[in-house]
Amino acid sequence: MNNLNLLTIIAEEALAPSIEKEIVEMGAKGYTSSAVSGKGLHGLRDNQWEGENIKIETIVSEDSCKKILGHLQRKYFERYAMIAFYHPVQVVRTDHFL
Amino acid sequence: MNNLNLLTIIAEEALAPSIEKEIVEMGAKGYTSSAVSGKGLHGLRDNQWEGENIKIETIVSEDSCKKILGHLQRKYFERYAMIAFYHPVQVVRTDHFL
Amino acid sequence: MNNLNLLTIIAEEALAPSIEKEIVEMGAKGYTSSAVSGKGLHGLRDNQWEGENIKIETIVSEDSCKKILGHLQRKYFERYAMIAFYHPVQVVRTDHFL
Amino acid sequence: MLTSILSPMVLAFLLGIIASRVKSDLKFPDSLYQSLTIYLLIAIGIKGGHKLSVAAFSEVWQPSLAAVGLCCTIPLWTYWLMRKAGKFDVPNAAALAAHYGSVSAVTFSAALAFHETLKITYEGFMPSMLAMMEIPAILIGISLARINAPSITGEKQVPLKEVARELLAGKSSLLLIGFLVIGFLVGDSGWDQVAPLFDVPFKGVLTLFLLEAGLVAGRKLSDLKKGGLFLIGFGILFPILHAILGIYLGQLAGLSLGGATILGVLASSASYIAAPAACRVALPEANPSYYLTSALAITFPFNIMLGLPLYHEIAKLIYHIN
Amino acid sequence: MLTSILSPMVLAFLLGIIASRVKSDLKFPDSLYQSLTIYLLIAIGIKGGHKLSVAAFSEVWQPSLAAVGLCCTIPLWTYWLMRKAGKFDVPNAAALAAHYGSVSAVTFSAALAFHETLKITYEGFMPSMLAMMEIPAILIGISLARINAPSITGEKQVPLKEVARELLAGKSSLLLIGFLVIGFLVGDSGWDQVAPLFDVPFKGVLTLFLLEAGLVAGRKLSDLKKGGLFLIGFGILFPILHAILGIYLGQLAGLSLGGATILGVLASSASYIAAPAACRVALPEANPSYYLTSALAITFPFNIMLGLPLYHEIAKLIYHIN
Amino acid sequence: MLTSILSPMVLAFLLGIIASRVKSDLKFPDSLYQSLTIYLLIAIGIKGGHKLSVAAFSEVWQPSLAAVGLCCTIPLWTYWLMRKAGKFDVPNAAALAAHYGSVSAVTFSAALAFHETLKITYEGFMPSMLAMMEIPAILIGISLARINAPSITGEKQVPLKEVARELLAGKSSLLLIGFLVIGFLVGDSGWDQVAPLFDVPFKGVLTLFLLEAGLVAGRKLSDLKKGGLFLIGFGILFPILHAILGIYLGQLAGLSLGGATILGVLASSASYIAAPAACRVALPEANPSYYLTSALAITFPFNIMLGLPLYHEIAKLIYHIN
Ligand SMILES: Nc1ncnc2c1ncn2[C@@H]1O[C@H](COP(=O)(O)O)[C@@H](O)[C@H]1O
Ligand SMILES: Nc1ncnc2c1ncn2[C@@H]1O[C@H](COP(=O)(O)O)[C@@H](O)[C@H]1O
Ligand SMILES: Nc1ncnc2c1ncn2[C@@H]1O[C@H](COP(=O)(O)O)[C@@H](O)[C@H]1O
Ligand code: NA
Ligand code: NA
Ligand code: NA
Repeated sequence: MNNLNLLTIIAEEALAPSIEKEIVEMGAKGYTSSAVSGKGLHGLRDNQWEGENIKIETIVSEDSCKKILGHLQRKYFERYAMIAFYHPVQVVRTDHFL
Repeated sequence: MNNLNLLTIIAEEALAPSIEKEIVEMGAKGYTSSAVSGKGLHGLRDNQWEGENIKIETIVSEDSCKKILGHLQRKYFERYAMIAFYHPVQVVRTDHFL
Repeated sequence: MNNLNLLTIIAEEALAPSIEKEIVEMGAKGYTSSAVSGKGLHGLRDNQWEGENIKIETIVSEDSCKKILGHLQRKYFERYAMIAFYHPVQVVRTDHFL
Repeated sequence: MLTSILSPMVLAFLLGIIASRVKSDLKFPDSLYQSLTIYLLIAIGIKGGHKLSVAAFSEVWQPSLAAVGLCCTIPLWTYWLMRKAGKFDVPNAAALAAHYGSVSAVTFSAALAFHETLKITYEGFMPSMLAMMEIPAILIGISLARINAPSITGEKQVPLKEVARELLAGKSSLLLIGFLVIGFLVGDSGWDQVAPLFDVPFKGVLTLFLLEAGLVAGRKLSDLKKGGLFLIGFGILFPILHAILGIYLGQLAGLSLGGATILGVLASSASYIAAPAACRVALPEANPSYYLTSALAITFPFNIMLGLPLYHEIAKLIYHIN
Repeated sequence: MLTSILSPMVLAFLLGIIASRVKSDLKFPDSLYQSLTIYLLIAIGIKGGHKLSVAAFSEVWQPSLAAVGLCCTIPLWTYWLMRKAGKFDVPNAAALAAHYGSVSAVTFSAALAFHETLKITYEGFMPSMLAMMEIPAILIGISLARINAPSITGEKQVPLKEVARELLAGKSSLLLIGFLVIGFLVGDSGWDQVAPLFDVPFKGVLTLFLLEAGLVAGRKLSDLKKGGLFLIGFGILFPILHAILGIYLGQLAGLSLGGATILGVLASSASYIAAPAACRVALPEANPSYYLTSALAITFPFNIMLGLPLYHEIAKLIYHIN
Repeated sequence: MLTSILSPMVLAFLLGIIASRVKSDLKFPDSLYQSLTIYLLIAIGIKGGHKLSVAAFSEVWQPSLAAVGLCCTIPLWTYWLMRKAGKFDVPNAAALAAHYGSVSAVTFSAALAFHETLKITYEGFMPSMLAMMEIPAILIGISLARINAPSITGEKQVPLKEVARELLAGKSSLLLIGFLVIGFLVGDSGWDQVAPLFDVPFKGVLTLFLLEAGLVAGRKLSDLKKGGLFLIGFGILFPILHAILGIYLGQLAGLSLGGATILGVLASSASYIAAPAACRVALPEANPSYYLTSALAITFPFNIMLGLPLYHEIAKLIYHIN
């Protein structure tokens, strides 16, 4: 059967267009984005001069989740200010997301 | 005993006032809203001309959660750009939410 | 072994600087913040005149999570418009958060 | 002609289109767009009200009749044509009717700027026509959908009374009408207090807004195929038709050449602030890539670039001026 | 009288109230509100500083004493009255004391506009009074709460020194005082560089801000009952009392009729930018629907609509002018 | 000298630094920062284009050569120095080269304001120099990193062609170049339509922007130690060197004293809008607390406060004027 995960990606805002494009290519049926600020290993990211972050949330099947995470790790993780995490969620219309 | 869910609703921003009113009527003790953009079956929603989305999060009991989801499905789901999902959360003061 | 929680704090925006400082002191390796509006026991908080809320999300170990929650309860909870909740999440690079 | 194409507003709009075609990262923050909208509506309203206060009722009532007549009838034949010729389903035909019956405050402003550049006088109370013409057509469009597809019922359906209330209380009509009244009441001394903000830099702000409009229109261009040739033809020919009608009625109503042309522009313009917002809520079944694309990516660019000078020529013919 | 009611600012405020009563979707983006606040504070400060630079110290020191005297004593009797007559608990009484002892930059601006419309001169350095009167009362109010309810202790309590620092470094006093100094230093050439932005369109921006203020005030109206008749009476009578006191002291301090009236307006006005922000952090037990409702939904509307002309008449009496 | 330090712009910048040092809660909303940036770029571009339209090609081509020459060579020796003397790794050296080779629109604006205050004439087409000098250096800097550290490969690496496209389509060059063209095309009548927004209040908006710049610069000061003495020395001495070079080349290219000084300012200024954005994406390994700190917290303040008057004196020497 088909468990759905809510995968959350928080990354340097300039990466939003490419990440959004890629997760859709990897099976996400949609995503929700919002501008956030934050702090992490790359320091404080809370103003437009130094750049802020984008938070991209997507509800995806476990397979797509794995696939997307693998891709992000290969392409972005070691170079960019970025984190990703996921957890299972219950949705209303499963087919909407598959 | 009383498990609490974090119910997240992402919908056409124009629906915010009515949805917020209704979830409170159906037992939510509060909610948190933020403006988001996104993409889904109804296409890209990332500018004010075509309209963007509202993300409404509410911590509710399992019963209220079911009740609210049922209502949303009846009233909005088939007609509007909208999704909803939930998962259990641990809170600090359970009574705050019941 | 080391389970990670996503701890979410929603509070009066004016508290953001101190809360962000304190959660880092208590072991959080980072956090993500965004401006939100909302409604709760302290009434509607959806405009700059009456003040709005900040949503602070941090991925922390279970110990830090407990520690932070304890601190928040002692220092803020009974006096300020504020809630906090958490749930376990899967991350990509666990060490990033410890 | 060239003066209108080479105006900063039109060029800013073109630059916006180019920017979105070359995938520029240029983006107006949402709140800037909202602030510019608030500014434009207030500026149009308060200036129109100020001008209205010095106009005689006798000059105003006939043009008003013409204006209301236009915005109540346009949606009817638009709906009919969309159903018959366009083969659109009820909601989409109704949404298009609502959009083309209603008016565009920005096209209107561009028309004022166009006339001022050419030093052609027009009746100062034209903004009150804009205010009158915004809402009726939207209500008619939505009613058409209700009458012809009473399927959806119960709590699902937003009651028409509620829709009407929301439209009247809606941002655009509230600011437009509200500041028409304010402009009407404050007199010269009041007007002089706000003119430095709401009048002097107006064309500059309009240029800024058109840059943003271009950014969105440019993205919608890719939706044109979805709409198809019919939509393109409709989005150009119908505005011309409505413009001629408007100019003609304007003349009957005793408007000057400039005033009649502007009434024509109002008739030809399609709403993309009030109407889309209303349709998203009351006609969610209608597909934005039809009504928004045709209003914003076809009719709007056509009107501000080619329409204005064209309608001006037509007006000169109707007024037997050469 | 009518001139002040029919000013664009007052009418915009009324429109805002109406908009929120008819549940309009009109909403100012947060960042527009913040931007307007920044603009107003800078504009008031830099103009005041520029005027101050051409004033003699001898004219300024006495009014300054009067101003400080007012904002340090008003919170005392306000607190006392709230506790005794209003039966409010310590935090709420203290919060109200802080709000009414402090001042409203927007009411102040409306007062300047009012006087300019009536062509009544006033001392150009009045903005420095505004700057002086903002913070002390808030500190006094919060101290009153600390003294009378020392219950909450330990890390829970924000130290008063910290509160003071936050207030001085706080947006409103920092911009106000900072640009007072800047305006003082830049001289005429510097002033001419910024006047086109910070002076010329000022009244227009104020109109915009008052529209937003009306939107919020309109929503607070429904909280009035919570406050009850006492709060309404207090929110109207006390400002009048403070205004008379301010005008009287202003005359003693050698201010002109206009200057004294404006000092009266400062005394009567209640803060709703600096004070609420400070109270939310330092007096969270105080209930905003008391202090914010009375400051924003009672005193503020009363002052800008009826207060200004009333205080002007009172000033004329005190100055034996008719 | 004093006139430039005591200008509202410089003082606002200082106030911003103070505000962030005293941990003020004053913060510009992101969208205000973005809106101000859009405004400044449009205003600089359209005015420059308008001036360009009245300039003869013969005056323009030589200064253009000088400008391009400067922004293509500066990154080379900057990179070299950073590697050798600064002991920076490849990405950081390349990022610094990109920033100092490129230009700062705000420093440029401050230079124009400085000259206008001192009533010194300069060539009106200088903004086109600004537009030309923005991108090449960034591309060169990034290429230097690619050539000297080809390690990262495959999909991880953003192709240089893509970087170039993103830079050209990037907000700042698109608005700058786009409105240069628009200003060039619209002629006097078009210019008169937008001047009230894009010219008259320009210095005021610049003041606002510099307040925000100060807020960020003040926070970066604490990163100075990370950069170390070398970075501070570099951030001051190199701009002076580049300024002298720019002024000298400007004279060779036949620019007036004012024009040459402004070319010097362009050469000495470091980009902190286009370059940081590009580096974050194309050179993520480079550490912002090096390039942003030196550009924003060292070079920028030095240039607008001491650099401008200094370069003006240097120019007078070179032009044998006293
Ligand atoms: N432990 C954390 N909890 C929540 N968000 C984090 C955490 N660490 C990093 N982030 C977010 O991810 C962004 C990039 O992280 P980093 O690469 O560690 O700088 C930060 O700016 C934060 O927004
Ligand atoms: N798979 C998904 N993951 C996250 N958000 C989604 C997803 N699908 C849709 N959404 C959000 O829900 C909104 C409406 O969805 P839709 O009705 O599919 O257009 C979209 O604009 C997104 O913001
Ligand atoms: N049940 C809830 N679900 C989601 N968010 C809540 C809930 N209750 C309160 N909040 C958020 O927490 C803030 C403070 O809550 P309160 O202290 O109850 O006023 C509110 O303004 C909301 O943003
Ligand atoms: Na129309
Ligand atoms: Na007061
Ligand atoms: Na440079």
